[in-house]
Amino acid sequence: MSLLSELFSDLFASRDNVMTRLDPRVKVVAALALLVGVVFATSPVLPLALFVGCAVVAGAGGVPIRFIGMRLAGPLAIAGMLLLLQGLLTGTTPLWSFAPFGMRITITAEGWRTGVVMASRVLGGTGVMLLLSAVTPAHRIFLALRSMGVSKGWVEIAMLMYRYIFVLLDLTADVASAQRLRLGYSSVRRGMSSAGVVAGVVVLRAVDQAVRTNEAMRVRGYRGEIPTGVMRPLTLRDWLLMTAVVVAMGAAHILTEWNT
Amino acid sequence: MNRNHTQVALIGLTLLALSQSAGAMHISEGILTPQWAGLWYLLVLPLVAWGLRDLRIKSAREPFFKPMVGLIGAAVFVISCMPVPVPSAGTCSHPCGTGMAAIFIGPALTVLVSSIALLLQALFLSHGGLTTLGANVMSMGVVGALVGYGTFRFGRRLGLAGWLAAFMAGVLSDWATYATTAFELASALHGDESFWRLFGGIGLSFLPTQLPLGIFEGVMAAGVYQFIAARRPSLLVCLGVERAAKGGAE
Amino acid sequence: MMNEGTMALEADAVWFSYPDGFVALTDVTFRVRQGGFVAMLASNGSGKTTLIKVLAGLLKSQRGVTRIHGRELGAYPQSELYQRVGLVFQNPNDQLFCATVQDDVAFGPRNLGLPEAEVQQRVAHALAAVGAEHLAGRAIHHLSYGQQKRVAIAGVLAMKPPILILDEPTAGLDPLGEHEMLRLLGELNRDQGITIVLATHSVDTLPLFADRIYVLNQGQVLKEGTPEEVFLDTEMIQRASLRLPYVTRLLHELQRFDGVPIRGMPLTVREARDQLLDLIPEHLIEEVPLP
Amino acid sequence: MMNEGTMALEADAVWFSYPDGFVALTDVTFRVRQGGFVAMLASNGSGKTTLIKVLAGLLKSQRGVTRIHGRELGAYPQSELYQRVGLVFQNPNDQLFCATVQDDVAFGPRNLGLPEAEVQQRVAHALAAVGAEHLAGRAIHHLSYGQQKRVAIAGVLAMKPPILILDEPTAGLDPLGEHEMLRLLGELNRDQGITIVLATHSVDTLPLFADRIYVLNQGQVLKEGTPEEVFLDTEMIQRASLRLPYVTRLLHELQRFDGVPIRGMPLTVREARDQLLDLIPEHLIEEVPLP
Ligand SMILES: Nc1ncnc2c1ncn2[C@@H]1O[C@H](COP(=O)(O)OP(=O)(O)OP(=O)(O)O)[C@@H](O)[C@H]1O
Ligand SMILES: Nc1ncnc2c1ncn2[C@@H]1O[C@H](COP(=O)(O)OP(=O)(O)OP(=O)(O)O)[C@@H](O)[C@H]1O
Ligand SMILES: [Mg+2]
Ligand SMILES: [Mg+2]
Repeated sequence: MSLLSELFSDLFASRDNVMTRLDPRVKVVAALALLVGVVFATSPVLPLALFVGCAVVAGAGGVPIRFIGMRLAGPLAIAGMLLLLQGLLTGTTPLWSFAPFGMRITITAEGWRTGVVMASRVLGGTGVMLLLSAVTPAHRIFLALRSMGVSKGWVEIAMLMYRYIFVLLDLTADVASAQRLRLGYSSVRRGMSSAGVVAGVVVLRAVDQAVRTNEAMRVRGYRGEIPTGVMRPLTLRDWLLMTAVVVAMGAAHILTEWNT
Repeated sequence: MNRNHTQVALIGLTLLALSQSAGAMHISEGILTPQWAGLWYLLVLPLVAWGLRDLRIKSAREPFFKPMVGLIGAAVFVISCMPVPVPSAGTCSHPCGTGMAAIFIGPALTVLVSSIALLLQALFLSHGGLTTLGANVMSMGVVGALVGYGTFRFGRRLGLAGWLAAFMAGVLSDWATYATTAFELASALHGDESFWRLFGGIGLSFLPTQLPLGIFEGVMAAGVYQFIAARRPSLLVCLGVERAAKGGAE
Repeated sequence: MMNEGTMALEADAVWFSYPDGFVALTDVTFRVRQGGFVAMLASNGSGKTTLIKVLAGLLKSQRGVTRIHGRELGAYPQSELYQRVGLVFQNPNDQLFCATVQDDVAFGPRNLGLPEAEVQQRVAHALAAVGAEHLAGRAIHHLSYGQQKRVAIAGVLAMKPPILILDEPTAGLDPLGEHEMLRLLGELNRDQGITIVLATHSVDTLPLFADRIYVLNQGQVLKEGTPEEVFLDTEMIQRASLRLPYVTRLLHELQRFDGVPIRGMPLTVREARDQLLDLIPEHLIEEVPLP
Repeated sequence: MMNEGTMALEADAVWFSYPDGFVALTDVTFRVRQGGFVAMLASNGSGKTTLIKVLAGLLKSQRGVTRIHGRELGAYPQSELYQRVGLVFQNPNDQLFCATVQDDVAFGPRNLGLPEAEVQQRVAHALAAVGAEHLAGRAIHHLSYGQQKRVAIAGVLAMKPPILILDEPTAGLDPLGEHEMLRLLGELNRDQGITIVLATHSVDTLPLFADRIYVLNQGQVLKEGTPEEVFLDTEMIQRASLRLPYVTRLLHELQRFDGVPIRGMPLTVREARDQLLDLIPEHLIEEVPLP
């Protein structure tokens, strides 16, 4: 559990460096531009370049390699399997054919190609999201989304959820540990019922917390609207940066997709 | 091209591996083509707006509503992060929690809350993604919530005990979520293969984990329901889960 | 007995019972003079939190009246009420519901509809008052417990309330943190003239700071007075499941059981030291090397 | 230095860092003799909870070994480990998860697969040990905070662990509750021979009960010894952001600043009273009316 709250807590995003100092709107727009570039790619070059680039920038920004690895393990596995799946599923031209243990397996050229593109898109897209979250605290992302027109109610709930996830994660860890110490997970059946109890405790506590939070909000003037904070106006530099990223992305797209 | 049995078996194995790997319960970033990604977004947006409308109306009437939704959202999110040992797969997976959430706060708000939860998972855990958010909200938020809510209400109408209705809601919402995910994956991945064959393949490969996981999800929902019915029956009434007269009817 | 005109906070013969029928406050009269530093001292479950919520208007008493600055609580519009009384809860998690320190402290002023410049200024002031300027940009979940407590107070101070009510502000803090918290409250009281009301069951540090103490027990006021008056009534202290401060107990036992002549009730180490020095003969005292 | 054979609990040069890289324990060596009553004394955030979790096997140290009854912690199967070490968390709310007191205390024994008769017997014993027999049938959420703490301990005692570790068992309790809790632990230690380890930052009550104290600061052991040894090192106490017990401080100041000859470090009211009486001349002492 503590690993989870580690992953969530924007520990690295709260450090001070070039990337974290950027306005979150710039970063969100840039990330969107990169993601558009990734999903529209039909060649693996751009997504893979973005993947490598994002991972390197995140690493340079002080995010430990172990952490990046942890975040990328799932997507990497998925990418590998997509590759295999497409190679087996699609196309007719055999690319490789081999027969371990006397069973013939054929990977097709077309399938391999689509597989590579798809895998690269998974990696590229994940890399972009990894970098965005590694240099931007969650609440800044929400604020940026708000200023880009996402509904206020959505942002209010998002902020509340994010804040209290940590409190409830701690609670979950403590309750589960207390159960484990009294052998609550010593068999599958016990584990199931113990887990059900944890879930019950978490929901009930959440409700109690909501009652107390509501009281605390009321004494500070809350009447149904949670102020979500304001952002300073974008500077010329911010605009230039955003434009630059979008234009660069467009150019890169044209460049890499030229011959396809 | 004719595929031999080995090939088919290998495809099956790959699918199986895909369905087990971390994050496979959500469609990973970049898998969907722009067309599919856009389509799911279009389908899901009005439903999120529906949730927002619900939130606005109810919180104007009762300011307590916003912290309540936020906290229950956080709780469901945390529950959905609880690792569950799935013996048949030898790995850990986790429940969705949306069926359970829908019982307590209704399907509209569950869609809203799950859109937030999925964005957070995409950002911080690399589970799911931003471009696939629409598809994931559709399977987990929309389908999971509607099936869960519908099952629970229907079960209660049939006179099932609360915990049993909650159990059914958990099970069916989980399975419905995975069926939808399989549909979304198959439609995006099938290539030259027939959509139905791949859909079947993905569906089958989800089975060994999802059958027990769905049941686990049901146990969880029933557990939460029971727990609250035993400790705080008034809460079920207050949330509109049960009617006052039979408040806490077990 | 006190001049009515200067009362900041006043509960008059208040009764409160919870929906389940439990009577948590029985005929409680509680008065705080403007600029006062008043403590409610009571053991667990005596009704401190309940009384605090009644005073802040979160719970409505069934009988009796509560007045703020001489005017009945119900007569205030909500927004004005919460600019007069600031309430700090025991658990900072209840109270810090925004993502960052800055946003959280700004929550109140923004709800007041103040222009953003004024909001920022109030945030800065409030954070400075609790000595937490350096935390402004931090996420709440990265703060330590003591820091969270401070920020929670800043969030309330940003509403500029002339009255501050705190529920167990020192609970869970280590000795140093406890001392610093009480010093902070003392400063707010002295330098900014804020009326302070706090609930606590820690007897040792209180006498240094509070000018009046109300002892509650099972929903009733057992005694009210200056720290000396309160702790002189040792029998009452026992009835309230409390104890004397350790230093006081030492001197009290010396007097009561050993016949050592002690004047009054020395409550602090300082006072106790002075009294003991008077009793110990010169010839026993050694030369102290100057520090 | 101590006889290895009789060690109940032993952490040897243990290092622990959290996933974010924060090093919470640096080369900590912590030893508890069988039948001992040992306290970890430290200010907030010094690593008490972390060390406790390492000792109970909930966290795995990166370096160093932890032994229970001389055998490495990792060598125990889960169920045996948790029958050897019982851990009581700070917040009783986190560890009482069944509907009634009886069910909750029975949770552990049932998980051991004991026959129901034996389970009931253990429940009865455990509840009797903490003086909570009368609560058996009550619903958990109707208990007061102090009662919850007791029941939480009973739940762990029902596993019959020879070692009991408690994280801030007195936090949040009023003075009477605090005293009773420590007396209860003292009884368990004395009468049932249970080895007790507790974490706390309350300095005043500790010396009455603990036979050894480990002072931690920022993940390191600053000092280890009997209460007298520990509190004699006033400079170290300050470095650990702690303070002397009030009574001790009074006598320490009398000695240090006023030159009054005080022997050693009187830690309790009793000792302080005896020493002071020796210093105050007979003629000043009045006749005490027999009670
Ligand atoms: N919501 C409630 N419903 C019924 N009884 C309640 C409720 N809240 C508190 N009580 C009871 O009212 C009494 C006073 O509780 P209160 O919380 O005011 O005490 P307290 O002095 O603040 O105690 P503590 O030091 O433990 O915080 C207690 O006996 C408690 O059990
Ligand atoms: N999950 C975690 N991840 C990172 N750092 C942590 C984590 N838990 C605790 N810490 C840090 O480790 C240090 C020791 O924490 P610990 O909880 O052990 O202290 P403690 O002595 O129990 O304090 P307290 O008296 O407040 O309970 C603290 O500085 C804390 O910030
Ligand atoms: Mg209270
Ligand atoms: Mg701790």
